[in-house]
Amino acid sequence: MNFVLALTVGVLFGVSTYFLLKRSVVKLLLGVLMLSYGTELLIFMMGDLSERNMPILELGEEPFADPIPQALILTAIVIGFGFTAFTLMLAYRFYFDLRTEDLDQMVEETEVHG
Amino acid sequence: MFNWLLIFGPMLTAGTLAFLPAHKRFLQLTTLIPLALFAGLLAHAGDIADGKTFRTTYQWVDALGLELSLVLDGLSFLFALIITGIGTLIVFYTNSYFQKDDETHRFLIYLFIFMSAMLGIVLSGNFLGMFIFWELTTISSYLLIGFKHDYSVARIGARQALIVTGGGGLALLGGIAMVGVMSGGVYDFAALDAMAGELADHALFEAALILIIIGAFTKSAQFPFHFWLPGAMEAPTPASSFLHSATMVKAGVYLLARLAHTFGGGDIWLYALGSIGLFTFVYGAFMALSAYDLKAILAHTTLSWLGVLIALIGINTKDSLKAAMVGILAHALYKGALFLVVGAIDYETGTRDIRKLGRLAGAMPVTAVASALVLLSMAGVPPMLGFVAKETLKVASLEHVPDAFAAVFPVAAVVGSALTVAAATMIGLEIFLRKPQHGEDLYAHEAPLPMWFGPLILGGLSLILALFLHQFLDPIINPALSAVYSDPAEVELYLLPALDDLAFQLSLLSIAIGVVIGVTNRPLRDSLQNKSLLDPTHVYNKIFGIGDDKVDVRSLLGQGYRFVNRRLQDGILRHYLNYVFFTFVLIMIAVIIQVWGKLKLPSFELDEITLLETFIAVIIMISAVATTFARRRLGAVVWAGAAGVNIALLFALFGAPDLAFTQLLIEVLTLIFLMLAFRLLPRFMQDTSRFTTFRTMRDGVIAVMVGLVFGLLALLASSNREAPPIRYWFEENAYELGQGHNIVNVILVDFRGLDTLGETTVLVIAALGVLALISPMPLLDMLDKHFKERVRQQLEAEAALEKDSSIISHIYENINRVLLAGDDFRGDDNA
Amino acid sequence: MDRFIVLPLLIPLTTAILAMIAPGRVPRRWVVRTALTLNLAAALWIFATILRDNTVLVTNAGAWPAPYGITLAVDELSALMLTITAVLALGVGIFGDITIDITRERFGFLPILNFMLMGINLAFITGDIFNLYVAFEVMLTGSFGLLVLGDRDNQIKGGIKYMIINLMSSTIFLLAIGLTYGVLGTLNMAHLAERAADVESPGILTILAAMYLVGFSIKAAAVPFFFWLPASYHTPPAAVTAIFGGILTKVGIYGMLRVHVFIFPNEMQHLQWLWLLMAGATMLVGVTGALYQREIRRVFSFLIISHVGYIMMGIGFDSRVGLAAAIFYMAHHMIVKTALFMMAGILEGIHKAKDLHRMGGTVNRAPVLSVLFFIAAMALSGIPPLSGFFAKFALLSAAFSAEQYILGGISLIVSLLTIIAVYRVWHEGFWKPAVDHILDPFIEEIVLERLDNVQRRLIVAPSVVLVGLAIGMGLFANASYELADRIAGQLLDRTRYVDAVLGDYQEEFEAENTLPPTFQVGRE
Amino acid sequence: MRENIFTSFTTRLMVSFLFMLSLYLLLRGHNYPGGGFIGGLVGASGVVSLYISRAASNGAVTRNSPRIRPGSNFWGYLMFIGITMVLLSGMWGLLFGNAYLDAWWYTSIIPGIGKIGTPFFFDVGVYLTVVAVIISITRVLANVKNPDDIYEETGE
Repeated sequence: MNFVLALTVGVLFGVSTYFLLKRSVVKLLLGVLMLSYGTELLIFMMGDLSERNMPILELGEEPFADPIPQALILTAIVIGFGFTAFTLMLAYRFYFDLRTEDLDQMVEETEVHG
Repeated sequence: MFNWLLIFGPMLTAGTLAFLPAHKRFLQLTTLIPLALFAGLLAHAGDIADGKTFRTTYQWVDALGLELSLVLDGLSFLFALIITGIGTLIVFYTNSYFQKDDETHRFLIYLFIFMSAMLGIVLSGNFLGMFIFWELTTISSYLLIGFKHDYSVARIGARQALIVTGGGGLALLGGIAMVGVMSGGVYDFAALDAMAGELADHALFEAALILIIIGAFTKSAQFPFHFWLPGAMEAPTPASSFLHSATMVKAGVYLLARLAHTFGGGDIWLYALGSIGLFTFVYGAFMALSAYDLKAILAHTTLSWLGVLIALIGINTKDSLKAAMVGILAHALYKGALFLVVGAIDYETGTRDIRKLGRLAGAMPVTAVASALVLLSMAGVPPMLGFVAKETLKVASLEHVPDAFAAVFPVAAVVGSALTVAAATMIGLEIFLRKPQHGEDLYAHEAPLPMWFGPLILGGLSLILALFLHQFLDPIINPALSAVYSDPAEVELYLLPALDDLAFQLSLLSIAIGVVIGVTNRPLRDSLQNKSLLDPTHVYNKIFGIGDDKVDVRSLLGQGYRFVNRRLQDGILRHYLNYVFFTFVLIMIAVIIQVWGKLKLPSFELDEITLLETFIAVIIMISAVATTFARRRLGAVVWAGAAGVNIALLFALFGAPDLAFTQLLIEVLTLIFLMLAFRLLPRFMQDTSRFTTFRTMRDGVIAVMVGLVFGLLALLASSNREAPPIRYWFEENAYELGQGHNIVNVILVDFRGLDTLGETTVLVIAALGVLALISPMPLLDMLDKHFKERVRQQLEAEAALEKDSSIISHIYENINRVLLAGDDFRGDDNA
Repeated sequence: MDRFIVLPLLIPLTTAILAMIAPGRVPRRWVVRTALTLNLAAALWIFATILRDNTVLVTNAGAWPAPYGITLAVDELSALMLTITAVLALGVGIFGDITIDITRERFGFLPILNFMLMGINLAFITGDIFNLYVAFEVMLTGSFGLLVLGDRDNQIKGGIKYMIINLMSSTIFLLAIGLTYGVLGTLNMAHLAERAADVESPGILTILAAMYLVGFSIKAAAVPFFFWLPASYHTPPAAVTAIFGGILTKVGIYGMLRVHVFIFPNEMQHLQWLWLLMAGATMLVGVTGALYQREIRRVFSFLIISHVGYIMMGIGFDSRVGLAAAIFYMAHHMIVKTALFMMAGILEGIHKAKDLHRMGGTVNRAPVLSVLFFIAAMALSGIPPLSGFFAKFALLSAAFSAEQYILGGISLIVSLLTIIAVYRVWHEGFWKPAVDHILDPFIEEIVLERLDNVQRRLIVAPSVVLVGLAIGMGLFANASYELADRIAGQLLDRTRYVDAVLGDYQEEFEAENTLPPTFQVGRE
Repeated sequence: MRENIFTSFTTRLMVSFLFMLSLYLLLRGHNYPGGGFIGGLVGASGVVSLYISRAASNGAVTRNSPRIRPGSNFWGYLMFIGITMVLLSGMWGLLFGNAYLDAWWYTSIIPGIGKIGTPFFFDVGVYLTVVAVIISITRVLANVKNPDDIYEETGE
């Protein structure tokens, strides 16, 4: 199963990278979204995937799925969600201020004088 | 104790002055400080002459081998005498040089800091400790050169001096660090001298030596680092006199003299010091004849004489070192005085242009007498101290000179001396005797007492010391020589040699040539026209490219700056991300290749693959890839959502119900947020530039590489499990200790509660950040009207392009219209 | 008493919450000032305790035994970082609550500042690698908030770059943690260090270490991951830049020290080429970019990068000398850079301009500030006898001892270029005669005219203290260098930390899968 | 546009249902899938859907921007209460126990919830914070206008 999931992880990260390298601020948002998918899946792979009973003592029985990556991913998802919301607002402000979604317009003023 | 006083006396004076008002009374009193130190030194003269040394030590940083050890031996004594003695006259002089009290005040603060730093250099018995004072002289001289910082010339001069001497200081620091590596962290001069043999065998020896020599050369203005010294002539005259003739520029000479016994054995020492020194000797003296500015003339003669001192130390024989010691003293006396004279003339006439000055002997008789004395000394005419110096120089150039310099040295000595004589003749003639070359005679009268007092004293000393050689000079020179030569060295100085002595004949020859050149200086100078030959300033500009306000972007550093700021930091996010991703991929691939042999490689087993999960994974992949092909935002979001939902499904299948729930809910909320945001955002941008295909290809390649690397990492990590996970403890104890059946939840709220605390905080901060982002919307009025009009037209054109009849497009249009209309609903929560 | 090492986490969090609901400007200020003072007191207490008892303070959050729960552990390095951070936070807090404009303060400057401080402190005290990630995220979100607060155009521009590139860093760091759990099966740093020491196929650890290195390098703004820093640091108000410039990149460095020196010490030799390559490039690129900047804060932003290169070089030598030098340099740089950024803010306020071209004549207008700036600039460019010199020399010695002559040479050249860049600011801003210029209507920096005399003194006071610290670090270089050396030794030794954290934990537990040893927790 | 009674009713019903569901998920979270985060997300999505339905039915642009000062409104206070609960639930352990976040449990079992202890309050704090944060963000996102509209309104 690892090979399949690793391939999936690779595809997710590839797509995310592709989006992040675009000029459009909207595509940047999609890139951020995809990035969190890839991350979640990759960490999830670090548990033992052959043991897949729900880690709930009353309902399931051993071998449980590894609960630690699950807890880590939960934390990461929520943090990522906060980031996404923030990025959304940032993108809106970007569009509001610069009236463009072209990220290439963000040139920094570093003139050499003289 | 007295050692400490020498260093901290001036320092404390500076500190106290800084908190005192700029009142003449305090300022004039400060003359007593260096005078007292000078007297104190003289009180030690007897002991020093007997070969005693005084040593005090304070451990500063043990781990770095840095101690503040102050050693007063013959060499230090000679220099300390010069510093405090001339320092006294300079401070006295300064009090009438500036028009305003607060200028004097500020100047004296800098000057005392400098004086204490300079005393620190010559007293330090620890190489590293010496460097600290070395850098302090750089900084304080920077402040002094840039004293009149309202003028851009002063700032440029200060910056040049800072860069050259500061750069040299860093080279010296590198050398010191290497010495530390060679000696095992020992920096004490005496200890280093004791292990001179071991040091010379070390592989780093030559590198260290070269770095130290560079440091000394920059400070002592040797070719090709000399150009900062003429540039530093924007400093107030007392500073020029003190720093640029008597003390700071001699720091390099001092350092080399101090190290002569330890490092002076090899070829590098001989050739570097000998050739550069001699070249600078001739070059400087020659350039002095081309300058218009009196101070520039003096600066060039100074670096010339420094050159010969360096060369003498490079030759490193007893005779040459003796000549160096006498030369240091003689030069300090006459050159310090000359600068002061120039200051007085400038003060009285308002110009330093040698072509405008003339016939001042009548107007300024005392100054003229003082000048005559020191000029005679400079020219090396008996019975002045300068003659003794020149004579010992000639002797040194003839005897025991290594073969390589046997022919060159005497010739250079004669030529250089002749040119020096020419310069002295020229100064005397042009200022005091002849008519001005341009314009009429200037109106002037005698300078105030503090301004002629110094030169007169120094001129008198030049005469008296020479006349009473054995009484005054020997007790100073001999201990110094012993300290340098590291043998009790008794040498005989003499004033008038026999006529058939070759050295004496050479001296006479050079005086004769010099006088001839000096008298005919005007045509020579007119033909040279103030131009600098072999001037490295343009190389400096090519490298650093900074005038004061303007930056030459074609210079080396300017190009580097442009490269970093235009090419790397170009403001375009995707370029940045390109670098980040690309480097990351490169690093990971390199590391994976590096350790490939040590890895357990994953094994592919077909029966592990389960159908349902694989199917879902394939859907995820298809959705993800489809996202990139979506032409509309909504399509892309739907595909992304599909991927997210399927990931949640995958979590559920692998026994992670909490995760699946959360992922699903977050997915929904994210989609809602995206929809809400899309209402506010433009449609996908059409990238119409010419490089689109290339860019897509490049992005694609990087994306594929990133994907491959992460996929590979996932595989490698899951096939290289090195230790059992700690999970079982949680399973055992979730109910017993955590009082809950849901292990994941117990981990979240209890076992790893701190993580949850952190992530909750992240959410709160994110909310605050979002609020902060919309808070003070800039006023719309501030936007330029035309700009807004143009943007709107562009948006309309884009909107027209977007219309098409696909179903997704309709949904999108609907939702978008709905959302666009929406606003907060009333009456529920906005209390 | 060990359990109170959690105070540096709780005090800023409580303060942030209180500042969120504080009913007005004056109470809010006093809440925050009091709290920052308390925070400093707590940090000093921790530092003093550790120095006195020569121990590692450990507490387990929730009283769950290590390595299962989250362990908080403070050793000398953490304590040093906590203390410096607390000093800087108090200084910038006072500087900030006076100089920040009313809009920014209403929209949460002080709460967000304290939230960020909480993240930073948590990063220093945590002994769990995933918790370190969480701490980084708290810090990052807080810094995003501060960065865009006030939302001027260029703040948004800088904010996007800052955000996205740092997101990469977080992601790579998080993935590395995930992989670490997969490989070593634990998250506790001490436990990781113990397990990493005896691993069968250590190749995978090298890969992990490289991932961590990239993640932290982005945070620390090393070349070629530095872009976010110069793009954003000049945009927010001076107070924000001061705290960013002093602390944020150093948290990345702290991560490097913890992970590479403490957990994966054996990987340093395999990755040394990468360390040194990056360090050299970082030093050079940073200082080259700083040379002729027009904006004073951009000069110092680029210099941060350059000095991060110095620190990385010290770590990369993989020797105690280098490590001690790096730690010394880090402490020095945090203090001096914060002071310089604050003074840059005041300078911008005096001249109503950000452009050096429009400044001038400060030596006559503000002599005290000028003297302070000059001393701080000297310290930054490594002029003795100030703090920077000893850091620089120790690094140089470390370079030559490690036979890395090229890097030693680069560090010397960079040092010269630093002098040029810094003194260009001095020339343009202070020495040059004052320039008449049209006041920038959009400049919203410190409005000095609105401040009363006490406030004017108060905004200079933090700089005075910090410059005093820099002088003190130099004059008492023996003590400060020995402290750095002690920290380095402790970091390299590791056994004390591991023993303190893991205590009587038995590794056999997992292997035999038996019940854990009994311990007292969770009273019924 | 008039308010659509049907959508209004259904959304209110849905919101009530989601709210109950979220409480249920919160309470049982310690033993079964659920907990503060999931409960909070469900609860928030209820209110969020209310926003969207209102947005759909209530066309007029009413205000330029919402009241947004943190702490000045209900959700702001909720956020404050939530994070304070999270913070305080560990204090007991710090002051009287072994360490910060050290858990304390009430001995008897409360029907429907199970055991009550400081982790439970912790979870409730998380729940409240999540709800408040998500709704605050949604309010902002739902209330800010499309820049195009703003530019049109200003009469350009």
